[in-house]
Amino acid sequence: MTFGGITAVKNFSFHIEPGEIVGLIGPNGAGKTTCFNMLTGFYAPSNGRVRFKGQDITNRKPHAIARLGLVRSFQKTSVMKRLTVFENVLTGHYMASRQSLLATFFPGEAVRRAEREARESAAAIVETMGLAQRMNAPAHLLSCGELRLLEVAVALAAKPSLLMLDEPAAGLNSHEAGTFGAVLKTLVGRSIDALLIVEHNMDLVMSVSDRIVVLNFGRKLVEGRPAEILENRQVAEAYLGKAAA
Amino acid sequence: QDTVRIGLVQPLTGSVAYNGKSVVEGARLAVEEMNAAGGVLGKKIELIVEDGQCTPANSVNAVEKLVQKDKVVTLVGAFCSSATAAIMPVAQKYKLPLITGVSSKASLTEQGNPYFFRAAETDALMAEAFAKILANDLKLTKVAYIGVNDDWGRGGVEEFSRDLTALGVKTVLTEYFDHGATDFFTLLTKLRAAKPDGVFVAAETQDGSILVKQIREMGLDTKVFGVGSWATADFINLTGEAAEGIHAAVPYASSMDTPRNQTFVQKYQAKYGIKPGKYGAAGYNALNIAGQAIARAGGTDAEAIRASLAKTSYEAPNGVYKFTDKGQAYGFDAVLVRIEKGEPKVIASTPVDAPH
Amino acid sequence: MTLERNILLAFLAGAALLPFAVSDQYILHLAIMALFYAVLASSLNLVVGYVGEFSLGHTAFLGTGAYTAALLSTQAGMPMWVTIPLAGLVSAVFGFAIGAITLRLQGPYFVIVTLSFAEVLRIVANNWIAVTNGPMGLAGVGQNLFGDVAVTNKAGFFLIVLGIAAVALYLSYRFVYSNAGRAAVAVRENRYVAQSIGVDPFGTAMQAFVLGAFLAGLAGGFYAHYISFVGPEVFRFAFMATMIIMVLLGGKGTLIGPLAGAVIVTVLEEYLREVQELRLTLFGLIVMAIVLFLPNGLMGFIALRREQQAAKPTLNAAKERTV
Amino acid sequence: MTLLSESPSPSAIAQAADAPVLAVEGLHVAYGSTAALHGVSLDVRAGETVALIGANGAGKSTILRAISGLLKARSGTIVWNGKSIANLPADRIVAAGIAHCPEERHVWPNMTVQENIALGAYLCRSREEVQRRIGMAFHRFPRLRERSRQMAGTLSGGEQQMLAIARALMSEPRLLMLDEPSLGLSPKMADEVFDVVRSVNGHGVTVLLVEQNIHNALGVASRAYVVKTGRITASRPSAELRGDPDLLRAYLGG
Amino acid sequence: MDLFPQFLANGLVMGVFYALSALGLTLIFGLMRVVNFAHGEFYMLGGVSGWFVTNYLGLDFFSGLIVVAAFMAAVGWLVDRFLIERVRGQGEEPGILLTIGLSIFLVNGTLLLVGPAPMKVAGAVAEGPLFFGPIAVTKLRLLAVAVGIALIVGAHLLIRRTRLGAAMRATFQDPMAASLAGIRTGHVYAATFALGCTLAALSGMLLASIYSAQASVGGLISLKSFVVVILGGMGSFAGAIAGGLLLGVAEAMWGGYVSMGMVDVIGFVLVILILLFRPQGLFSIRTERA
Ligand SMILES: Nc1ncnc2c1ncn2[C@@H]1O[C@H](COP(=O)(O)OP(=O)(O)OP(=O)(O)O)[C@@H](O)[C@H]1O
Ligand SMILES: Nc1ncnc2c1ncn2[C@@H]1O[C@H](COP(=O)(O)OP(=O)(O)OP(=O)(O)O)[C@@H](O)[C@H]1O
Ligand SMILES: [Mg+2]
Ligand SMILES: [Mg+2]
Repeated sequence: MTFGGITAVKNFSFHIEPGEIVGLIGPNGAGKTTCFNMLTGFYAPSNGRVRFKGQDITNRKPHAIARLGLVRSFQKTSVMKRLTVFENVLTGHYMASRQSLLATFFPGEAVRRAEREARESAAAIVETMGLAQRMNAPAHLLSCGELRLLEVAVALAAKPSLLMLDEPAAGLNSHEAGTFGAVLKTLVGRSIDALLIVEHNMDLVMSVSDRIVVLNFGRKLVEGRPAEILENRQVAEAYLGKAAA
Repeated sequence: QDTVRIGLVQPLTGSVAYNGKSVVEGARLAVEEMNAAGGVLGKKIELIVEDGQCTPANSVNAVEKLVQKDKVVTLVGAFCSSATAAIMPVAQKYKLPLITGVSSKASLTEQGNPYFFRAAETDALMAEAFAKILANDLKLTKVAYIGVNDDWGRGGVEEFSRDLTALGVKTVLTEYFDHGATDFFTLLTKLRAAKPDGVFVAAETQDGSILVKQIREMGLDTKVFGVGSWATADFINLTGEAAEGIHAAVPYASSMDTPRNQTFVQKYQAKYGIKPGKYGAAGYNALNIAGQAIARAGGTDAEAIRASLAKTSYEAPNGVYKFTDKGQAYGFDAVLVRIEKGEPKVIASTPVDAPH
Repeated sequence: MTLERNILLAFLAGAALLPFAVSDQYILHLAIMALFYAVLASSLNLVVGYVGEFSLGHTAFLGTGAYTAALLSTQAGMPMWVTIPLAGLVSAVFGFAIGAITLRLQGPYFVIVTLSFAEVLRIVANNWIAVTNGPMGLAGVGQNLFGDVAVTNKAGFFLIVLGIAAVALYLSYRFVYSNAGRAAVAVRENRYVAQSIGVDPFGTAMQAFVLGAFLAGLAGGFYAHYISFVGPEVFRFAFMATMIIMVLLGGKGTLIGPLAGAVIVTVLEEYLREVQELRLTLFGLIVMAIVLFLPNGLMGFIALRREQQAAKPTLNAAKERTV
Repeated sequence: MTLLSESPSPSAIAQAADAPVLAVEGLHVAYGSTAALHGVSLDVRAGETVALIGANGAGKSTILRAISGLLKARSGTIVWNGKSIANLPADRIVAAGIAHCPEERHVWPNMTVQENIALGAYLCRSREEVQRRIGMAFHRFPRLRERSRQMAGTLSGGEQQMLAIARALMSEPRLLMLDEPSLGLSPKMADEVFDVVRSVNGHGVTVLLVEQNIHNALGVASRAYVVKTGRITASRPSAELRGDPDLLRAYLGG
Repeated sequence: MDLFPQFLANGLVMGVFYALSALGLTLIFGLMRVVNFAHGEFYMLGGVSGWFVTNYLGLDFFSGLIVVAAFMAAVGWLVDRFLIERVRGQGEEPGILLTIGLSIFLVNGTLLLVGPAPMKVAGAVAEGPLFFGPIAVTKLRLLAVAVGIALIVGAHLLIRRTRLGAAMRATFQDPMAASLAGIRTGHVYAATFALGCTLAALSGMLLASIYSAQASVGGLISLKSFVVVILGGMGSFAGAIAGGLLLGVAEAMWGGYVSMGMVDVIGFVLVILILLFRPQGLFSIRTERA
């Protein structure tokens, strides 16, 4: 992937197994978000292929990829600001209750049942993410941190099999990040099959990830278990700085 | 009701408002005169003016309001033929006489609507009246036709080109432009290449003045003649020098040399500060025709008014108006004018015959 | 949601009684025009309120519907029950074709390209004399409903337009409160999020756009028969401006808003005939005043009041700028 | 919790030391009809670095916005250098020497990195001086020099964050207010940013900081205010908080 | 073929006129993102007040131009402070409704005051034809082209090269960040609106001296100006020139070689075609990313 001469991601390969939480870290501008954008069809990679559940999804439209079960969040806070928290999450259930145009205009029992289920599920997800008190508050009234949680809730509502989160804990304080990490861990295996997380909060990444991939200047630097990464000299130099020292 | 109400639908806003206002001015003058002379049926005439914006929907709105709310006994309007076409069935449904002083689309009187009367020339009648004079006086052999792209402009071009062609005049160019266009250099470039010795123009004041001006700006000295309200002070002022020597065939010009017209011009000028043009006269005539018909009918019964309208013989500033069975006016004079030293000079005058 | 539904039902039921209660033809005429505009405004609202893109070319569908009905009636002598639905369908096809091009654009580009389509159609209607009769328009559109049964009075037309309005409101209601409607809102609010939860922004927008075109086409078909004359001015911006004022004044993104807007504007415009020459000047001033005092339209204002009374936190959502 | 009773009144602290450059008293702020701050008082002394910490949605950002004039105060006073600046428009407050680097970056997306930085010094009329400051910014953030002609909207999250900080420094303020400066920065980059904050502070610039990364925040600040649901509930020296994780948890837990 | 030079000349002259009359909109719509339906009415007011100052106050053309500029700047400033300001930041719809209301008010108010008749604005120079080989133009047209180009270049330099220009761009992209940089955003908005209004009025007066001024010209001008601004890509002055010239030349060629009747269709077809292949207009780049 290149932008007007700047190569953002080059020759990068990795894979995720079911049941796994993988952390993707790397210095600013290393290409993590770009990588997300390529995996989910927002950018078209100039080379290489993306395979998901055995299917080649390279160059597919973002919504088509989402429908296969690959759902992501965005680095820049992105929610539907004028809807309430509940409505945001309910909208997230779009895929589960898709229906034909005919059914839209002349709804039958099946449609009504799907609607009911979506509402119940939405309420449950809001609960899980700890936003129950804010259930009926319009999203624009939320503070930065709460918005991050809401984004994750919307993504979860889409019932992904692979969830990809881009800096979900940015804006949470150390304490809140800890709670959030615990929630994430319980999700894998229950609501979702696997999780790919980009995060600069080292405590969080190290505690939730089964495996960590480090990206630097658009290439893979190393890959390994959290403990191995922490010990890696290159990683310390490029990424961790004094924190490792 | 202690007045006799007549409803007038004209465009008072939008791009033809300019002409619509003139009709209203003429109409007001006519009503004033009639009321000064005692009104009709012993009551004053009340003129109720509504804006129809020259669109079918708005004109229908206006008519519904005039009929239902104001209970007018006769309708006058609308300006654009499309708006008139839309209000004709409404008038027919309510069985109210409808007089237009302007709309010139030939087919209007062919629809078999017994309540509709047109106190105006059609393009066909004008062409018939003047084609020969023009061809001879201007020594035309090759003519270009330019018209505004609406029913009136297209009608004018078609009728004049047919009659002139019949006289052996060749057509070298026919073009239409949209109302509101301001730049004609491209069109005139084609005109220059076609080398006509006369150019026929069907355009109203605004488009026409700019067009004629630009003909001269392009350095063309072709003879210009056409239809439209050109025999007016406004047109001549806007066009300036370029207006000199152009010819216009109009149903009315303030310089028409009859006593009736002189009093009309005088009164009009006293009231509005300018000389009347074709539309001012149209409004004046239409209202007088309506008023006289009501007076003759002896009551406000619509059928009676309709019947008496059919027997109209109205002495207008520009001759005598009568109606055919289909409601088309004839008998009045139309004139050919030439602009000389900023004044429209009548060079030919001929009564408009009934269509055959 | 149920509140909105009940208000709509009550409105339709009340309206159905009108021709029996009122004999003044002028008032009936106004009621017909108000309902005609209500259908138009609701159809525009589907695009503006639920695709979230501002279409200035909605007259394309009004005009297509009007010409379709007028042609079918004058050329083939078809009755209204055939021509009006066909007008809707032809407009829907046009909507699909135009949407395929325009819906790939956003913001100002969408605004202007839709306007361009309407203008192209207007110019074609004005010049394709063989079919549309050009600026002379199509006069004498028939008024028969079935076979030879003609609608002769205003009450009849009123019931027809009421039926069309009921269809329009029902379809809009179903769409808006469905999964598809939520998807459309998602696209409006945040395109990226919508895509990431599996919404096809193009497809969803297309649904709303085509539905809007269909309803506008129905309205156009009705217009042709009611006014009995169709000319190129049905494509003109004047209709568009009226529709916009109705939708925004009533409050976009709600079902009642455009309906209320249509009724208010129709009545206001007629009422202002009282002030003669000042009419449109005053109308312009009133429109401006309404924007200044009710920036989110009537429905926005009512919603705000309801929230305030419930002592809930309120804040102007739009103040929040997303950059 | 009874934190309120434990906390010494902020003004008591101020009296003990030299007079504060920034003094906020009884500040009430609301978004529309929703109150967000209920009488906040705090002081910052010249040359000090003070942190605001607290849970999500506590009102930290709101305090900064009120000081920089983005939000109007319902009531209360804000005194800067002895002059009241409450309810002055934001541009006047910048002119008075206060810079605010807002949450969520807010770079100008359709301007280049260079233009973004240069505009940070909008009030400085000398071309040479602006050039000098731009050089300085590029020196502090070499990554931005590499991208100087790229449109700011296409930068990565972290790059935008650097740009926002660099831009805030361009006005060479006397008081620098940073809202979550390390947000989206890699650990190494965050360290570098805090080094910059330290060095700026070393040149006598007063710093008011909102930061979620408590470790970093307490590393640079000498003192921290704890904000909770629109009120200040405590003011503690950093060292004390760092030494007492339990106390910290009590303050931060939502 | 010998018609070609004249067609081209006509097209280029018209192109500059189009660019000129769209200039105000480039600022207000292109940069400021207010979908300004009253643009044509500001243009119209320029023509009408030009007629007033030259006819009633007896000023010569250029002094008149200055008076009109000052007057319309004040109008623009007031409109922004008292109307646009109130709905700023609430999305584009209130602005659309507001400017539609304003345009209805201005047209009809003007109709009431001066009536619907076309008005003549005395030109700065004589109107007779001028020949360059086979090409006919008039002095007045050449003058208008020159003034038009000067205004466009001036506006371009203002936006790209001056402090005020930078402040404008910053304010429209992110007003909050702009005020935090010390920019008086309220003034920037008002100044931009006033400038856009003035430019519209200047072109209105200039072109009214060639054609004529009339209360109802606004609608057509707005339409063409939107086409030009979109063709060029929002807010780019080079784009406005290119868009204007493209439109002018295309119309001249179509009108010349095909038919005059459908000339107006060209602009819209161009818009559709160009946006089909370049969804951001000719001269604009996208900087949005997910
Ligand atoms: N549209 C674009 N045009 C030009 N450059 C781009 C574009 N998109 C991304 N880049 C560049 O590509 C590089 C990678 O960006 P990316 O957003 O993937 O980084 P990242 O790893 O997510 O960084 P961060 O941790 O700061 O979010 C950055 O240097 C960025 O400036
Ligand atoms: N634009 C806004 N409109 C309405 N309410 C808001 C707005 N911004 C913040 N709030 C509310 O004000 C309160 C304080 O918000 P603020 O952003 O100051 O919190 P914070 O301490 O900075 O939180 P965070 O750490 O999540 O950034 C919150 O309850 C929030 O819901
Ligand atoms: Mg990133
Ligand atoms: Mg905050």
